[in-house]
Amino acid sequence: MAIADLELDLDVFAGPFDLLLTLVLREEIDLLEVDLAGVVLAYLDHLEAGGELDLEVATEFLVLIAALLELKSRLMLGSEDNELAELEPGEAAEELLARMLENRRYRAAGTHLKELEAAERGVRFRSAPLPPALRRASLEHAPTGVYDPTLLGGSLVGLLRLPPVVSLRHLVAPRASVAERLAHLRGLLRRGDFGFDEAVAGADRVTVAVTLFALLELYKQGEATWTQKQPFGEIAIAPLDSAGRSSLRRGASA
Amino acid sequence: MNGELVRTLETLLFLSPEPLGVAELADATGRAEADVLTALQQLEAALAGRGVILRELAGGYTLTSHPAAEDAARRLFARPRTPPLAPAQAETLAIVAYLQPVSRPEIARIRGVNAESATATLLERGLIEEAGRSRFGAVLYRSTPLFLKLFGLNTLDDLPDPAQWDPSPEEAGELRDRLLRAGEARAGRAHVADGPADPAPLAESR
Amino acid sequence: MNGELVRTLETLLFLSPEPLGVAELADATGRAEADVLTALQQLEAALAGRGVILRELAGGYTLTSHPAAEDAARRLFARPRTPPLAPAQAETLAIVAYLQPVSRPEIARIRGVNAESATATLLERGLIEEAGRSRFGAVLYRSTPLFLKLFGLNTLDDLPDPAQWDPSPEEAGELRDRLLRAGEARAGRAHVADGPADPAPLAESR
Repeated sequence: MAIADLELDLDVFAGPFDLLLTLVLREEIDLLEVDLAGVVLAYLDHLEAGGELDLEVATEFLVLIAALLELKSRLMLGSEDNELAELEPGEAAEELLARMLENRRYRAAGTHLKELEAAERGVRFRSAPLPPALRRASLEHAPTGVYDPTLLGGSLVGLLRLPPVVSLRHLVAPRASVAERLAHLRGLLRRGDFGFDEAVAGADRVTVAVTLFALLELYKQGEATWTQKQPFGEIAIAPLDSAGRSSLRRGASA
Repeated sequence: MNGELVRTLETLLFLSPEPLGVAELADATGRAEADVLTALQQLEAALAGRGVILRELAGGYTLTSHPAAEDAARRLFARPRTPPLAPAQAETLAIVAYLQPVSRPEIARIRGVNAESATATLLERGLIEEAGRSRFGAVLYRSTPLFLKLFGLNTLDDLPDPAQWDPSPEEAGELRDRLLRAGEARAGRAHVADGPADPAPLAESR
Repeated sequence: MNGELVRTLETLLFLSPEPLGVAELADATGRAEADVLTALQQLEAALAGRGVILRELAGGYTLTSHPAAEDAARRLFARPRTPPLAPAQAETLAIVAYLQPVSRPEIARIRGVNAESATATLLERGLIEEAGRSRFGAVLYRSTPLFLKLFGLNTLDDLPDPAQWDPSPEEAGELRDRLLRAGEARAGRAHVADGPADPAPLAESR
């Protein structure tokens, strides 16, 4: 089985793995909402169900899932969370602990709500309309001016508002293709080493993601290698020669 | 035993907005029609002195309110209820007030989401009413005199001019067309979060 | 006599699509609230063993079906019931119910993941609604009376204190230690990696 055909059944998505990738890259599914552990479990289930451990497929899976995890963790650590990185380990642990406890509390509260919901499963309400004789609210007993007419004007104006940002993104998204990004990276590789940030300078989120995939492809083909000294640090990219040697060594530059 | 059948029949009749036939009741309870008939008689007897009555109408059996409570019911329901309008209700009411007559599919297209429950609430509270049918057979709605009174308006011309808050006054076109365009633009992205579903709601409502 | 009040109350509750408060019932029947409360207790007792149940939900009294008839109801009313909430939706609903009014960014911060599709589903099902905007312009959400009604609650105060699900001080201490160790390990590794160019983590994984 090709990894693309791995069938997934997640909260936000059901279908083959490659469709999930496509939708994530087009930002039609928010990666933040994708349960990546669920993807890993689906793959393990597939292996358990008698699928042979094909090393080629397993490698491809590892590379793809690692890229997704990296991308997702970048997205999760928005700019405000960078404060966390600057805290002393002790302070950071306290801050993380507070967040974990809060998260845990409402996760448990959610479980409780599901129990309440289940307990009410067999309860129904009558939905019949009032008999016509009772239905008409009488005009003379009605109070005058309990509602403010500007409420209506305001509601209508809200409905006139177009969502400009989102529709633009949809037009832009398909423009970043892996092929185009591959060509871009190969162009840079011909000149020697470069940083990932340089390769995606000024690019939008989709393009950054697609570039990362293109980079994985180059890595797989043995055309380039990359190093990253610390999580979320700069990624240094270097061409590999035909013997598979990197030029990243000290002093080597084109 | 039979007490259980009587109880189940009472629940089904309580829930159903329409009269239910003996055959339907027999189907739902998995019992013979003769058993159902006997149980219905027992139910009728058990309801003596209670607030609801078992009636046999053309279409079958139904529970109705006891006429003795009519005065109290009139006092309870005749007074207009005026709780604050939820945003969905305010939006739906605004669409009806400004564009009337307007059909439910149009309301759904403008809001970008289904308008069923908001429309039902506004109908029930007497703020809007049906106004015939469109060329395509959809029910049309308009506002009521009660609506004018509750909003302190003499006529519909007293509705505030939305132009004073217009977010994009340079946009050309009739209010109705602009609302429909904006609604479709909003609905166009509403479906993506649920995965590769197609934009069915829009297509259906047309 | 009181039997008449009990019967009238049953009729009113049977007719009303929404739960009714004691004050409304007292108004409609022209009786004191204390009398109404006593009569409601009598009605509840009288309904024992019948097909409907008197419940106190969403701040008022309402009649519901008896769950014993659920199988028959399912066979009779073909329309499928809404599926149970997914865990992400239940968690989002809990955050709104406990912290309302609360904005979507706040929900996302607590959950650690984006809350867009869960919020949209809850809005569509009428379990939460918009409640104005925060100082920073984010839409705020609150729970609806329908939420209380469908989850068997009378008021939000019926929700248990969420602190009961917090871990014990020992468990919390253990978590803190683990986080601290992880933080130190990471800081240490980052320090080492600052040395002269060494194969970095990614290169190692080949």
